[in-house]
Amino acid sequence: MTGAAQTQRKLLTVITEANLERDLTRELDALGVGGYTITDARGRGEQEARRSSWGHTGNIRVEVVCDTPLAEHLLGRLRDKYYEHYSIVMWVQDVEVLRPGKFR
Amino acid sequence: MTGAAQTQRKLLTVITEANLERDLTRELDALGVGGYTITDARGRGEQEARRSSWGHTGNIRVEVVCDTPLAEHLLGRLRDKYYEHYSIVMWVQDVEVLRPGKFR
Amino acid sequence: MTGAAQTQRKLLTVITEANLERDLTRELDALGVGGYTITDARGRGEQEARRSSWGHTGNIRVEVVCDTPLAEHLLGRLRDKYYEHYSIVMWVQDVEVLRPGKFR
Amino acid sequence: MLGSIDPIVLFFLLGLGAGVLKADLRLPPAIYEFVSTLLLLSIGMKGGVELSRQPVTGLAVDIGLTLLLGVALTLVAFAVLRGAGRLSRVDSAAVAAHYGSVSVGTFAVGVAYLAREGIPAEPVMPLLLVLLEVPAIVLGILLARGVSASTQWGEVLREVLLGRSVLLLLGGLLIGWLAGPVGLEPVAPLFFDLFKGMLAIFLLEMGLIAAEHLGGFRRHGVFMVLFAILTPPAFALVGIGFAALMGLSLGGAILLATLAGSASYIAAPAAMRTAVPEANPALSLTAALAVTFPFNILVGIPLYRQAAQILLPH
Amino acid sequence: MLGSIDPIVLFFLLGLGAGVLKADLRLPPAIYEFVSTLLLLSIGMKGGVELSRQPVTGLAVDIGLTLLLGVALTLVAFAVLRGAGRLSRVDSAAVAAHYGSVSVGTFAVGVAYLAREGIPAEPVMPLLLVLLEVPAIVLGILLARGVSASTQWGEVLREVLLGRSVLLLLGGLLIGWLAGPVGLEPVAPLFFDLFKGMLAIFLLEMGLIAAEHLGGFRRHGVFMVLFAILTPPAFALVGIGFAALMGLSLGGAILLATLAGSASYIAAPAAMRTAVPEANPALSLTAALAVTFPFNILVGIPLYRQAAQILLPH
Amino acid sequence: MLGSIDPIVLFFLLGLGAGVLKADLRLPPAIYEFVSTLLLLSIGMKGGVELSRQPVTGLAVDIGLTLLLGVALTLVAFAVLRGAGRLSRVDSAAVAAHYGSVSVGTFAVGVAYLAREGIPAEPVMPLLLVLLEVPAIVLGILLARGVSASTQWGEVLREVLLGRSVLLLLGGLLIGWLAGPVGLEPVAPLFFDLFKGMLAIFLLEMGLIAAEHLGGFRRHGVFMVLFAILTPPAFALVGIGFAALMGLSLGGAILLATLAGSASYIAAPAAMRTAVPEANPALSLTAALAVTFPFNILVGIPLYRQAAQILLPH
Ligand SMILES: Nc1ncnc2c1ncn2[C@@H]1O[C@H](COP(=O)(O)O)[C@@H](O)[C@H]1O
Ligand SMILES: Nc1ncnc2c1ncn2[C@@H]1O[C@H](COP(=O)(O)O)[C@@H](O)[C@H]1O
Ligand SMILES: Nc1ncnc2c1ncn2[C@@H]1O[C@H](COP(=O)(O)O)[C@@H](O)[C@H]1O
Ligand code: NA
Ligand code: NA
Ligand code: NA
Repeated sequence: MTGAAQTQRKLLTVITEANLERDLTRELDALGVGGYTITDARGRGEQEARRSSWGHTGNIRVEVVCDTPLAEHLLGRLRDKYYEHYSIVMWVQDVEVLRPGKFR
Repeated sequence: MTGAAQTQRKLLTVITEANLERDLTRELDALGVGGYTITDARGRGEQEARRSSWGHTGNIRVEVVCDTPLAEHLLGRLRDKYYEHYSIVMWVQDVEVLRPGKFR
Repeated sequence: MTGAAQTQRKLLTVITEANLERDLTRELDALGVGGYTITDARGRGEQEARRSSWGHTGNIRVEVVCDTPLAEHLLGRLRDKYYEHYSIVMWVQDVEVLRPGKFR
Repeated sequence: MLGSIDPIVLFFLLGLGAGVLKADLRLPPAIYEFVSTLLLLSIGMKGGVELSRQPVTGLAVDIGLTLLLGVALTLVAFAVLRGAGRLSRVDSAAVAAHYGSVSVGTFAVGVAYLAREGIPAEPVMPLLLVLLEVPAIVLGILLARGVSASTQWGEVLREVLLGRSVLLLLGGLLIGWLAGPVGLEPVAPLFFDLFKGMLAIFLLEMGLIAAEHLGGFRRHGVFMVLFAILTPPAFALVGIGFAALMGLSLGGAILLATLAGSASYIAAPAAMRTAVPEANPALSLTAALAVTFPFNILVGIPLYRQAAQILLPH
Repeated sequence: MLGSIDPIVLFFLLGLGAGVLKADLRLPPAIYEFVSTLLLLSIGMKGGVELSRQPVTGLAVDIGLTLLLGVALTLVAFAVLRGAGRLSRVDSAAVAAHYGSVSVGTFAVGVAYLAREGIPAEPVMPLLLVLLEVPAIVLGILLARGVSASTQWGEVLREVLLGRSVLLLLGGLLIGWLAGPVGLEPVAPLFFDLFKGMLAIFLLEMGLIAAEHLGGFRRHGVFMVLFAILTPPAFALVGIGFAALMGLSLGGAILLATLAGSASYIAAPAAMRTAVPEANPALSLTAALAVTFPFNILVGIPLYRQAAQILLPH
Repeated sequence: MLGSIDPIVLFFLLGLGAGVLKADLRLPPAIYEFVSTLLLLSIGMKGGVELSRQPVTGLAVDIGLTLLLGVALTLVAFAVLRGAGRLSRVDSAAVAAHYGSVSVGTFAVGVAYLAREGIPAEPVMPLLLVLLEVPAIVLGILLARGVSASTQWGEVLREVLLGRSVLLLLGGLLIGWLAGPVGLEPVAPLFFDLFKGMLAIFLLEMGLIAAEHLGGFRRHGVFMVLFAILTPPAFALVGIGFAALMGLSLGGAILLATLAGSASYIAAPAAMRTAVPEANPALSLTAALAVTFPFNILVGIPLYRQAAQILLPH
């Protein structure tokens, strides 16, 4: 797209256990992201047997738009902190945004 | 992807205040989009202090798949209409769709 | 992004009638996907008049991250099975993932 | 006129009015499920408690006749829709499944009506309600697809027999029967005292839903409206006939007429959407929700009472 | 002191305390909507039942004076905010709209207070409540934008008049009036017996919400706190004056004072956000939720009773 | 046998049966939260009202013994799991935390059982329930991690002490105590009259949840099943011993035995997941939900009553 004020950013999507929400958002705040969006989700993965699937607590789906270095940093940080013991899945995409200043 | 009938389109994602839903969907209808998908969301951004955060009304996350010119047009229209006074964040991505006819 | 262990995968997003959830997830399981994430959604498309829109059953939004051949296969299978009689919209995007092994 | 209307029906009218004005009074889905769960359990438990008081006789005959009633109504509806209405085979079959089956919400209003008029009914009625849900749906699928190998009958039957309404009604019946009137006393404030209030909330919501579907008629035309208005009283008469065969009391006959005249808007739509996806789901839903349901609760039930009083052998 | 507090207010304090400790007691939005729906219908129905018992006289005068009261309060609030508070024109207008309008939750606590004290009130009060919601919002928009062509008045009026609270209150009034006391008996366990319990749950939630907004004051300063505390008793006095003009009983005067002293936190914020987006929504909400609401239910209502007893002509 | 079962337990069996048949009766999460909020407040308020009637003596001793009981049960469970069960240290610690802590749902069934049997209990029991929730969780984390600097104790304690159940129980206690029996009369219809009905709904849901976890046992083997069945009666005996030390009445002893024999499935899982993520959460949950909870409400509570009658000094 060629709209004047648009710039490339990264969109990091994280799917993880709902009970991590508080911890994860604190982590994101600490890492200096400009914002994030959370939706409730459910799903299936490979670790169902290990899940603390006490029925009512499903997954959350967290989206962060930020610049590439921060995205790299987040990815590494979240991997180190959560991969071993928690259900977590992450992916990264390119996005174009209007006000790049908003997304660090 | 090289599947026969696939074509490039744009995916516009909009995060905004839930109380804008009615107004925003009307706007989208008026601008002639073929469809949209809405999920309830919550999040943090930069304008929390200004938000009418009366607890129960969070954010909505609106997705529109359409062709590039319409995406450009939407982006401009929504920016002009909502950026100044409302909490709104938008980003655009490339997507491939099967039935391009459906997505104008 | 140049992070060491990242690899390209496809993200398939499917929007369809909520009452298809059971059937669709079984189909996905049968087709061998490694996982999927579902959120509740609502929306407008072109077939509203035909919808069994008994108020409370809206849409679901299903995301699957997988490799390109499986994505192609899914796309074809879901199209053949659901396009004719159900409300269904699909799109595909590129994503980068950390642990490619997880996503077939 | 208004004086004879049950006040709970006023809630339906409030919902309908608000819906027509496009006001946003819809309750969250979670509340709708809560309210309907309470209603289903209550209806079942009331029946169960009565069953525990007075043993039922001739149950086998009643069950057989009820299943037959479901089959008969579905076939008649199919013939009318295909013949007079010139609907496609699949659409005729799908609509017939809705009208051969039953609406629990309508039944609940019938139960409230009898309570208000002080007319007793057989405790077995909730069981007949459950029985009437099933044959129409199975037959509807058969009429649409023939004895096709591709129909996943196991899945279809599972969905119908293990659906919310069947299980909650049967579960309630069983609990009421096992616990008896004394055993249920501690839960009576929730399940019995609040019954009519919860039904009022339910009807408010149904009014809003009905209003959403009113628009559907521009598309489906005058035949469907006529069908949706004329079928209830016609089928109610058949129901009274079957009630006479079963030797039901006046109350039982009114409820069976109400069931026969009602159209499913929960179980049948879900089953048809899965098993007969070619059928237009809006057609049946508009008829059942926007015409037949309001007709039955506003006009039908008192009418069926009159008819039952006249027609039943004394 | 505590002995004189209505126990339901303890639920508000529990919520407030839990909220201050950042404990997560918030109820799901669906439950909040269910509870508030029940409260609105109950309030309306109670009024309606009373209306059906004793015909109202002088309704036209009462209506006119109530609308005038709404206009007067909004103008005074605007003048104070703009003059003493030096708020911008749009912010003054938006806050004035909140304080000229009313809070149903506060009214419900007032109703519970009267029931506890055994003080009767005019059945027409829920109608006045509805009437008071509207003029302040319309006037607030006018004050912010002038008679601007760009304001979609149709849309604004639609939103206010067909909002949940107005429709549920009016619908309840109508149902209560049509059904009368006997007609409503079957739904009384849900709508009347549970009223105070549901109000307790509602207040628990309001306490949690109020706590979330407490922080807002660091930003909005001492003037807004003073405004949010002093306006309620001042406006309540005006309410008592109007009650005297209307010839209301002690109970009616207390309720009108409560309404005048209360600030809207549902209808007004929604309308202002749409029609006057330049206004800072947090300003009004913090004042209405974190100060005025607690003030009214903890201190205000008993105070207004004292005032009404002294000031009303005997 | 069935005659002796409390009818509300039938709702649990209905849920369990429906769950085993994979029928979709699950209530929306919002309703589950509403129902459990009401139950927690009710339990607290009942205790509080009693406290306001008769001043409690020897509270300090009771509190000390209760905390000791929590510690003792956790240590024993840990030793058994690590020794006989050969579970890893973290898994042993996590499961021990669940079994040293308590289940409010089980307690509610115990309360309903006593009401049905007409056995009074000390009003202080809800307070002991709250006290028993805490030490096991703290100790479980200590056993898993040692006195590790990395444990965020502040955060852990915050989560436990300001969790929903603790706050609602304590809040209810406080409100009941401040308002007294007369003050609570207006909210009694919601909080007291509906208690057993709401408990029935809760148990229906618990049955569905338990059924979902039944499958877990194929993975966790015979030792865990045995542990989950044998621990409740063993711990209940310890509970009766402590009840004797405290000089509790028969009713108090039954409730303390029920608490000791119950296993947490809300507070403990959440805390362990955060503080001891290496532990397998499914292990504890399957045991607590699919075995121990059903065992206690179906068999355990009447058993503990027998035991208490025999063992308590007269
Ligand atoms: N291939 C996938 N595509 C989309 N979502 C996935 C995928 N794999 C896992 N997930 C999501 O991540 C959650 C945790 O996955 P897991 O840790 O593998 O159990 C699942 O419940 C899904 O919501
Ligand atoms: N960097 C971001 N990434 C993802 N979502 C964001 C981001 N910034 C803001 N948002 C979302 O947009 C909403 C409004 O943001 P704001 O207007 O900055 O307060 C927030 O509540 C978030 O849901
Ligand atoms: N252009 C679009 N962009 C995003 N979502 C769409 C679009 N078109 C349709 N949808 C979603 O797909 C659902 C079904 O669309 P349809 O089959 O066209 O009625 C709608 O309810 C929307 O949620
Ligand atoms: Na029928
Ligand atoms: Na006011
Ligand atoms: Na225990």
